[in-house]
Amino acid sequence: MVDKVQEQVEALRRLAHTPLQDCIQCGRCSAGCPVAFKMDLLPHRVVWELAQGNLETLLKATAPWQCVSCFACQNRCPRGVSPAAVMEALRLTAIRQQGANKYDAAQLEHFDPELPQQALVAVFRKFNK
Amino acid sequence: MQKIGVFVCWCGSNIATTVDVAQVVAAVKTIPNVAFAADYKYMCSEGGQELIHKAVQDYQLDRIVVCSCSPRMHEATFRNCAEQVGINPYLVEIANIREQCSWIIKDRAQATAKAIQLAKAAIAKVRFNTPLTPGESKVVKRALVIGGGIAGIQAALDIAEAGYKVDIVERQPAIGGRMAQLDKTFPTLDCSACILTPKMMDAANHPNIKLYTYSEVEAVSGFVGNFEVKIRQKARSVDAKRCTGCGICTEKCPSRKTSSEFELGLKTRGAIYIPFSQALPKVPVIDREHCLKFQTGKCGICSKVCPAECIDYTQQDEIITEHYGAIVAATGFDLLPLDKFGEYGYQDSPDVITSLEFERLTNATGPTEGHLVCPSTGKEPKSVIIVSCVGSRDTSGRGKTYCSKICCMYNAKQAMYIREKYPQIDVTVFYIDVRTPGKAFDEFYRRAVEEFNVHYIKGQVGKVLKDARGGLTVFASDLLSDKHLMLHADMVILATAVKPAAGARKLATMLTASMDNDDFFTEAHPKLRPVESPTAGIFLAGMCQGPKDIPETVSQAGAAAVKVVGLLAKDKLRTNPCVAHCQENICSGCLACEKVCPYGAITAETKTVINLAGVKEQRTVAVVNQTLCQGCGACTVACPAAAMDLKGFSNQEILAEVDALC
Amino acid sequence: MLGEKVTVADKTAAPAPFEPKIVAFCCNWCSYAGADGAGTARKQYPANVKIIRVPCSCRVNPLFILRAFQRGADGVILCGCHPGDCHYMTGNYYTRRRLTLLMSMLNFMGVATERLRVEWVSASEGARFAEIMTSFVEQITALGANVKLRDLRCKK
Amino acid sequence: MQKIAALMRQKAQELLSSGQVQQVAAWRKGQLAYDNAPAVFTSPEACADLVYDEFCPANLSKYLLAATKKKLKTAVFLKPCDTYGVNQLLKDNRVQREYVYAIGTPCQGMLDIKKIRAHGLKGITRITVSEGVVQVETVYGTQNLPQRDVLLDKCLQCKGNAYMIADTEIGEKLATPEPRGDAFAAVKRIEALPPEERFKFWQQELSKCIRCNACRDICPACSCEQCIFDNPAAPVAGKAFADPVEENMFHLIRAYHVAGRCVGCGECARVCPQGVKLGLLNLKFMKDINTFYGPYQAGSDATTPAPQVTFTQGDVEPSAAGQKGRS
Repeated sequence: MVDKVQEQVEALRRLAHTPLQDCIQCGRCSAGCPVAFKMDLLPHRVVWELAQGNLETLLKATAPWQCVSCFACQNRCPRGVSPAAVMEALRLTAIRQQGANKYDAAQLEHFDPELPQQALVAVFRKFNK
Repeated sequence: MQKIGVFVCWCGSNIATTVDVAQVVAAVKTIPNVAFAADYKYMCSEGGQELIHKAVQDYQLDRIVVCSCSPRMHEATFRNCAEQVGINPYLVEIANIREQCSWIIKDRAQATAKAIQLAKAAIAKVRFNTPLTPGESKVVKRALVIGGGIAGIQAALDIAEAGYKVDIVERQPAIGGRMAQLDKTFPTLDCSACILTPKMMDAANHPNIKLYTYSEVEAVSGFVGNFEVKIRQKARSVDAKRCTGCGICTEKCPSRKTSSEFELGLKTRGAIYIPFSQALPKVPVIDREHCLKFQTGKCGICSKVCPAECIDYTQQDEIITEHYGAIVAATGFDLLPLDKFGEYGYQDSPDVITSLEFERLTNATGPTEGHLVCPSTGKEPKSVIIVSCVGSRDTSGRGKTYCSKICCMYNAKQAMYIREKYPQIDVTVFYIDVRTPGKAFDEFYRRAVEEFNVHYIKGQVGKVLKDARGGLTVFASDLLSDKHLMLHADMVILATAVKPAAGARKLATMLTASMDNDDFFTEAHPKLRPVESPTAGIFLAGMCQGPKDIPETVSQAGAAAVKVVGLLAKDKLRTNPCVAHCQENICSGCLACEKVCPYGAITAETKTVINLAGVKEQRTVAVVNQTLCQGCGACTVACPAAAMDLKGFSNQEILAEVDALC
Repeated sequence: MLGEKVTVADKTAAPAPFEPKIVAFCCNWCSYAGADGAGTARKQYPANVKIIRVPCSCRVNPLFILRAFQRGADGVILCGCHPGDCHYMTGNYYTRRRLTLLMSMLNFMGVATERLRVEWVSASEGARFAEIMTSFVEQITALGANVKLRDLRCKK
Repeated sequence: MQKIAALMRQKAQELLSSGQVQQVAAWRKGQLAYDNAPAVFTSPEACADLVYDEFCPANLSKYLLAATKKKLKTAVFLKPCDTYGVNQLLKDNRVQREYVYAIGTPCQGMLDIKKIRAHGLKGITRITVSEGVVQVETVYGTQNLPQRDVLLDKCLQCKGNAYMIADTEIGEKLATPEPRGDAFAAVKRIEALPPEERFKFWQQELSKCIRCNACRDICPACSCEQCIFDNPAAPVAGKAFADPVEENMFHLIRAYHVAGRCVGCGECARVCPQGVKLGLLNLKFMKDINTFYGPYQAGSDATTPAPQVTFTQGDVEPSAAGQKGRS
């Protein structure tokens, strides 16, 4: 179980690809974030929690969905860290996990045969990772 | 036959842990001419040196190789050691098996193999070493201090007090530097001018000190003990000898639009001006760019009103050439320009100011006579926000990677004097960390919080905007309560990163002193020689070497002064005998060497030489002045015939190393 | 020499991995101090690099470099102060011209110019010194042994 | 050309008989119609042997080296391209100006006997040039060849008819051959080859070398009191004629040593008995110097310092030179 969490944390870090350990927790990202007032987990915390490996806190957070990817945090960061990249990593992870194996090929018969083939491919692409 | 002694140092565990010293000893013992080899725990210790002495006597050694730390560390030690037993110090070679071997390699077998090879290279070189004798050069008993801030003033005073002549070159019209701009100083909150002015007076009046203000160093040549420096004394357009400093000219000058450098643009000044009221020398200077007389030919009011008739529009820059035994660089600092930090609104709002500008705003001699008002409205602010680390600790490329060191303390200081004088003003400091190590420093910061109710918030400011009411909206974060803040402020003070003064790099190049990537002068050793530049005869004081506060600057200036005095106390210096020399019978006299010599040490002489055929002939050959030559070796490569060689680093010596390593 | 033992022992075993010989000429004031700095900071770099101390990069005669190659060096790197920072004011400016011409000529003669590198390393750049040496050793390892400039008679 | 030769003889005789100079460096008639050799004349009478025609390619500037050593005031006939060599020797302090009397001598391009013979001509008795046509008289008859086809290689890179140094001039300047396109075309062709082929090319070229040192002896830039290759204590490899690497080293080092000094007279390649394309190495350095440090022509005067003893703060980095056409 622990390994599984660790694995997911590592996957997140790989996705984010930003030097988390360089963060000095100055808070400039959160201070300059135009949507910080809406966030449950401020950008500096998002970076901190990922550095600490607190997966649960991160996955529960709605902040990634408030983030507008304006990259102000990344621009202002004095250490070259990108909280925006962490936000994006969290979004990607959520998208990839949400429908994990939700549809498999065996369920295909329940689909409307009239459904365009392109839509089918898109559904598999999105939900069959 | 040569008898070489090889001594392998353990350096405690520093070398011995990764290098098998016994194996090194065994390996070098098999090399021809190695008459003795041994290892020892600390070669640099008394015991180690005794071992060398004893081995030299027992085995009649005539050359020594020490496998130890960097020659930059202990070459001198072992050379002295050799000299004591009658071996010429230049018959000693060091194999650097610590910094370049045991410390960079973890694998013991690899490190041992490399150590053996380095030892072999040193042995190969030492075979070709020749005894060298240092020459002597005289010491000019006069020092130069570049920069007339507190660092330069203190260094000059200490040197002068020790009885040596010292000149201060200051590019501004008056000495005083940054400290003269400050209102109060931490951690005692005493008035900066009150403690600086007496020192300025002392420097200006000291019989051993000569001030060159409004002057810049133009060129430096020579070397330790005898630098030749060209100083450009810019035309003041005022006869300093006759001027009484009455200041009538500055009052009557009709041009009033130039922003005052000393007041950091918060005030204007005339074209003829004295930078500040306590300026020394109290002699005005005409800023020719803004003077009507110089620009249009019409005006000349200052000349008419001057009771001492000392205005001289025809004055020219003067180049003064002077010789010095030692030079102190004390060029101080500037603030980082904030053009890359648009989010703080420094360019947009006059109420966003730097900490240095704030010092002027609260200074009784400043533009507001010490009343703290917002520059935009002239009204007293209700709330002030101080932002720390603006441009410091920044690895993103926008700012400086280092901590500017003084900001945390002056933030507390400034917050305190706002709260002390104006208890109704709310002061908030945003910080990443509060770094206050130092005597009575942390207590000082805590007083700001505990006694003066300054709000300290761990977090940073992300954006400063002008708001509709004419104030400032500040977006910030509070990391401890995990909140995003939107605050109102009337004034924002930016604790801006410090950087070495403009022109420091140019000066370093003239002095051939090295600098780090941030343009701070590097010290000869970060711990053991912190006030000396690696270039002999150049010493460092104050901010030009790294961020530091006033007490540290003063201590460093004192330390640099002692080093200068120690140098000037000598009548002669031993010169480096590793200099170029010309084999005259091969020299064709093409003088390519002369053209690349940076010291003018090579001259053409028509001489009678015995040519290769054994016949006497008269011809032009290159001759090296052994005192002027500093031993760079540029000439040796310029010479196509290899007639020019460098003692101590001869072609044969270097090639012996190449051959031993390949 | 240690290397000799390996070659003898390895006649029957699998060939030893290629360990390039790298000679680094370092000026006393910047680069050699930078190398010391790398050591002081315990920055690791391959043991293949052997440093020769010279007063200034301008002391390094291109002939030294050619000799090193001829004797079997697989790579030669010359380090000096950054241009403008020379302890002797102008030395590295001459070095830069001399080595530019040499590099260009080696290239013209079809000799791998990657075997020769010039880097400016200041006394404060210990970490960078280690990085440069590491990357140079990697580069030379990838290139393999120097055969074009090597004089086979010099083989020990 | 005969008119010029007559003027030269007259000038030489005048100079010698008036005692203005103690010797005259010029060319002497050889045994055949095309093997004139450099010669030093010390009396007016001897000057009867002085010749000048299209077979006087030798650059006489290096004779001034010995003249300076012997302190003999020497008149020297210099074709326009030869004058560069004199300036270079003056710059290198190898020749003292006071011992030189430089006589600018017109030239319309020197001929290459090998190229003439390559047309199948044998038993040559006389060769004359007029209006771009070379008339070759042989025992079997006469044949005309276009002059451009039989010019020496070095004349195809003619620098023009201006004298860089001359105390006096003989006759009127002649029209020199139009230089053939880009002087560096041959260098560029090799640069464009893949590295392996460049290496092979030079191995092949340089392995022809027999170390006769003719290139070194003729070169006005190679004027050292003692050549580094002759000095046992000197730090060079490449002293022996023993191994291809030694040849590479010798020619590389020689080219490096004359870089910035080489006036591009092309004599090294002309005198090479093995036909090694030595000029290419020198041209490469010239091209690099021009590209990296601005146009420079060694020998155009006796004062401008060579590019290797000057610098600018913005010079290109060595890595820039190694990068193009990596090998």
